[in-house]
Amino acid sequence: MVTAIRDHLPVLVVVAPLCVSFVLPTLVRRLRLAEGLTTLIAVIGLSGAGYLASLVLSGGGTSTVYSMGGWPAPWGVELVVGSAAALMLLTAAMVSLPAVLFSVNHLSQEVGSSNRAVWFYTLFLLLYGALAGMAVTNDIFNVYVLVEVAMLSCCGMVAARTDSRAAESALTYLILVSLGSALLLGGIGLIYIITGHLNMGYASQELSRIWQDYPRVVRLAASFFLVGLGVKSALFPLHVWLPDALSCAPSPASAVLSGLAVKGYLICLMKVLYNVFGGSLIQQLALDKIITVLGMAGIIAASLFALAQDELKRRLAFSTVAQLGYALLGMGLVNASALTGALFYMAAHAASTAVLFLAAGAIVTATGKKRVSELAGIGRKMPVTMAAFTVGSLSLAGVPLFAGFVGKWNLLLGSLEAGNWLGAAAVIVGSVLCGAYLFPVIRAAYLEPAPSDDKRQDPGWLQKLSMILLGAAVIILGVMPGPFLKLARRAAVDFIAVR
Amino acid sequence: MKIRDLILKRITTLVLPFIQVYGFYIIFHGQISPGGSFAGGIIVALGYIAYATAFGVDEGRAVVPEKVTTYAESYGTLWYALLGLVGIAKGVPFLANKLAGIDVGVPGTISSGGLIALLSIGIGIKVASTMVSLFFTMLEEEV
Amino acid sequence: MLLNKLLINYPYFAAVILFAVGAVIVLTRANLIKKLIGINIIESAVFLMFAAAGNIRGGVPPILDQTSPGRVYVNPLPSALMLTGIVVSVSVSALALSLVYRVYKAYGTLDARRIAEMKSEVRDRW
Amino acid sequence: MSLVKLGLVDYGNMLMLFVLIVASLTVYFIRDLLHAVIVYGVFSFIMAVVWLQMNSPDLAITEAAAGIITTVLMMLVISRTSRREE
Amino acid sequence: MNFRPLVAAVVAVMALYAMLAAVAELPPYGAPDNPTFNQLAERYIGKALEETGVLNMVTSIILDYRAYDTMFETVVLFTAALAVMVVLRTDKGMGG
Repeated sequence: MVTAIRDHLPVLVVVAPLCVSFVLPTLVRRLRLAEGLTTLIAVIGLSGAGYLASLVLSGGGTSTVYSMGGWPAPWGVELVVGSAAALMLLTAAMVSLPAVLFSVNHLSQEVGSSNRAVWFYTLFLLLYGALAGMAVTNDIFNVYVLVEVAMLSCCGMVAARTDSRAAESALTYLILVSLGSALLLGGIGLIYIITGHLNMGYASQELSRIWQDYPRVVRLAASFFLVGLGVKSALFPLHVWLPDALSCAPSPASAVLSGLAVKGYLICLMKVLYNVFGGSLIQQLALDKIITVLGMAGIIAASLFALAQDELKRRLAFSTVAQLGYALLGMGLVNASALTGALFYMAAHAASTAVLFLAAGAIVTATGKKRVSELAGIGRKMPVTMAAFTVGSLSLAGVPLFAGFVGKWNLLLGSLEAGNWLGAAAVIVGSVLCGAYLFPVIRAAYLEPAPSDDKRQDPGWLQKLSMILLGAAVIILGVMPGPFLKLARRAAVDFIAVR
Repeated sequence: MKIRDLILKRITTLVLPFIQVYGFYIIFHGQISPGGSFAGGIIVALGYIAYATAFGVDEGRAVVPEKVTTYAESYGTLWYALLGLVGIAKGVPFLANKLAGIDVGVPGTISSGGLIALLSIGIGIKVASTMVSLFFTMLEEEV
Repeated sequence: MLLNKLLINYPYFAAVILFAVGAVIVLTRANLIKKLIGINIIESAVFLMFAAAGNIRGGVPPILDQTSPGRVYVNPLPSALMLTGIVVSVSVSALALSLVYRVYKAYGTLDARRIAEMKSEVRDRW
Repeated sequence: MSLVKLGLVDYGNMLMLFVLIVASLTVYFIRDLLHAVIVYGVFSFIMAVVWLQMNSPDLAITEAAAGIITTVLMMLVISRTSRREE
Repeated sequence: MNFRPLVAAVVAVMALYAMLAAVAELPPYGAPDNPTFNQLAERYIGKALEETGVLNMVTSIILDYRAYDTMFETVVLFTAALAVMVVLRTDKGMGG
């Protein structure tokens, strides 16, 4: 039994949340049971991901291959659990569990009724299953299907609040993102037509052999993938949907959307670029230059936009766009250190931004204040919330001993290694700007006197627990990044090693 | 009752059985002929939708209550995952069919393909109920 | 030269034209329903490209006929993939239509530009 | 041309593809949304015919069914919102 | 002076040209020796009956060789149905 579970763990981490989510809609009258099941599956997911990560770590970096249905690679769908997959799974589980805990007892007032809360949990689990699937899959068409599941569930979660702006921003999101998925499918189609394969490894081999025969097709396919997945993961010039969607969604949804969903698409982009096209082909097509420039532009421009925002959640949303720029920058500098930095930073940013959004959600729920300028003195009234917020901000600003620093340090090393001084400068300037837009919130919260109305207080214990868990995760990632950094480094080496 | 309504209802009741039979035919013959569970499921759902359009929402809901569609959707999807777990129970990968020692039957009959027949019935019911529930949700919501 | 090659690859050519028309509809028409139709057209164009990739001239549909061996069957894989794609496009349209309905109830119009104006007014009032 | 002599051009298929493009352009120009949706229904039906010509009957039958359900849902929404494009 | 429509038109024409040029480069339509007719298609066509017991090869792919994708296809439908419920069932009175 135990060996059976261990052998089939790659598929069980994907299917278990889905199976639970299938049952949830029949339990609309029993919110407690639904919440319990969701929490249970989040805990199981975390332990499963941890076990897989420990297996990968102790296995010395070899990837486990799981052939779905027993059909070997080019014919069937293949799952590969390597370091990147383990890192992504662990990140997803690490952020999902606190997000679920935050929602318990709290969600039905945010989305309107207990029925809607149950449907929200279902969508959440579907998103989690899709993200786990994205982490382990090694088949480009499977990537497309999973991306669609994630996109529809995100859209439902954004529209979960009953106000009109939620529906409008969800519609904008859906229209833009379905354009993106059409482009993604077009890219898959072009790759399939010229290589005849859907499996990433086989397509990559075939592509390296024949790409000179179809240079324009390869270019077009690469740009389709970049734009299609870029719209979905809100890369800089294509981020227009993100601020509205994140500020309208319920807070657990915005935490997961900003922390995990966009990361899932980014991992898919990374897999496609490195596992299908391969590092050398990226450089020959000059894609790496484009990606690097986009990343740097994203870091600087989105940070400047964030400075101009007064609404807290919108400021955090632009911060998300800026931080995604780091991951893109690392993806573009084709070397191991930069990729390590990008991968680790994605995990670190997932935890940090989730804690920021949850804290912002708690503040909005407690006070009804959405603007940064109205948060004076809140640090003394809501100590746990603001402490979590501070930890998240310090991490994003790249202060040592917090998670973000490790990622940024590796990125810095990577850009110096690639001889890209501009990239290094962008990393540093971006961190300074990040401090500039996040620290005023903290200063206002702690140093300015509170107005006289005294009904603000910390949320319930589950919400506090979830923020404490995420804050602890941020600090642990910063103080002893060992296993995570090891996974990230191995994943980076694996990505680079594909041709 | 207006004469137009009467004609519409008579014709709907006349055509409906054929639409349903055709839908189920397509679902069951997915292994032999073109079509399959998805197309068949939509055709079955279209039959109900035609019925509900001709006779009104309440009459349509009386035939397919909301509970039925919800349960069919949920358990139809779960059915697929559970059939996948058969493979794991037999010690072979998820969603294995012949490898799991399942008899694939005589080719050309509607029970051929081992798990494939079961899977397509599940998907057909699931798709039909999803389409019906989508239609009714959009027909009777009050925002 | 280009035109000659496009004539050989005419389904792909048609797919590109359809893709472009769909994209123009989505990006320039303000009406939300039109945008949804545009998205559906774009997706159909991509499906067309896939389906054309599987075809062989003189082939027969991929339904095995045991009585007459030696037939050339077309590639069944693109068809199978696009079945999934069609389901996805139906799902996306359904969700988008329900969102359109809610947006209409909230703003009283289907025009994306007017909705954007109203939204910015709302934000200014905050 | 030589292509035609080689039998590489399938006129029926080309005609259908041409009709598809015309239908999509019609959607662009038409003002009445109900008519646009009907034209979309025709579009998806022609698409099914194209796929039948391309030897994928499974795809054709599914597209026909999916096109009908999409059209029905769109008409439902139009009947409850507005029919004119402003 | 509003340059936006002009820029959009130029970008659109460039994108269209890029797509057409790429599409012209693709393997000829309908030729039996295209890259897509490789070992995948051979096995799906030649062995489907023996390995899955199904005459319709498309069915054998969607429900056996690539059944994992089809599972997610049903999940997509399920997700869409739920999201529609979330979007449209906004009445507060239900449940409790």
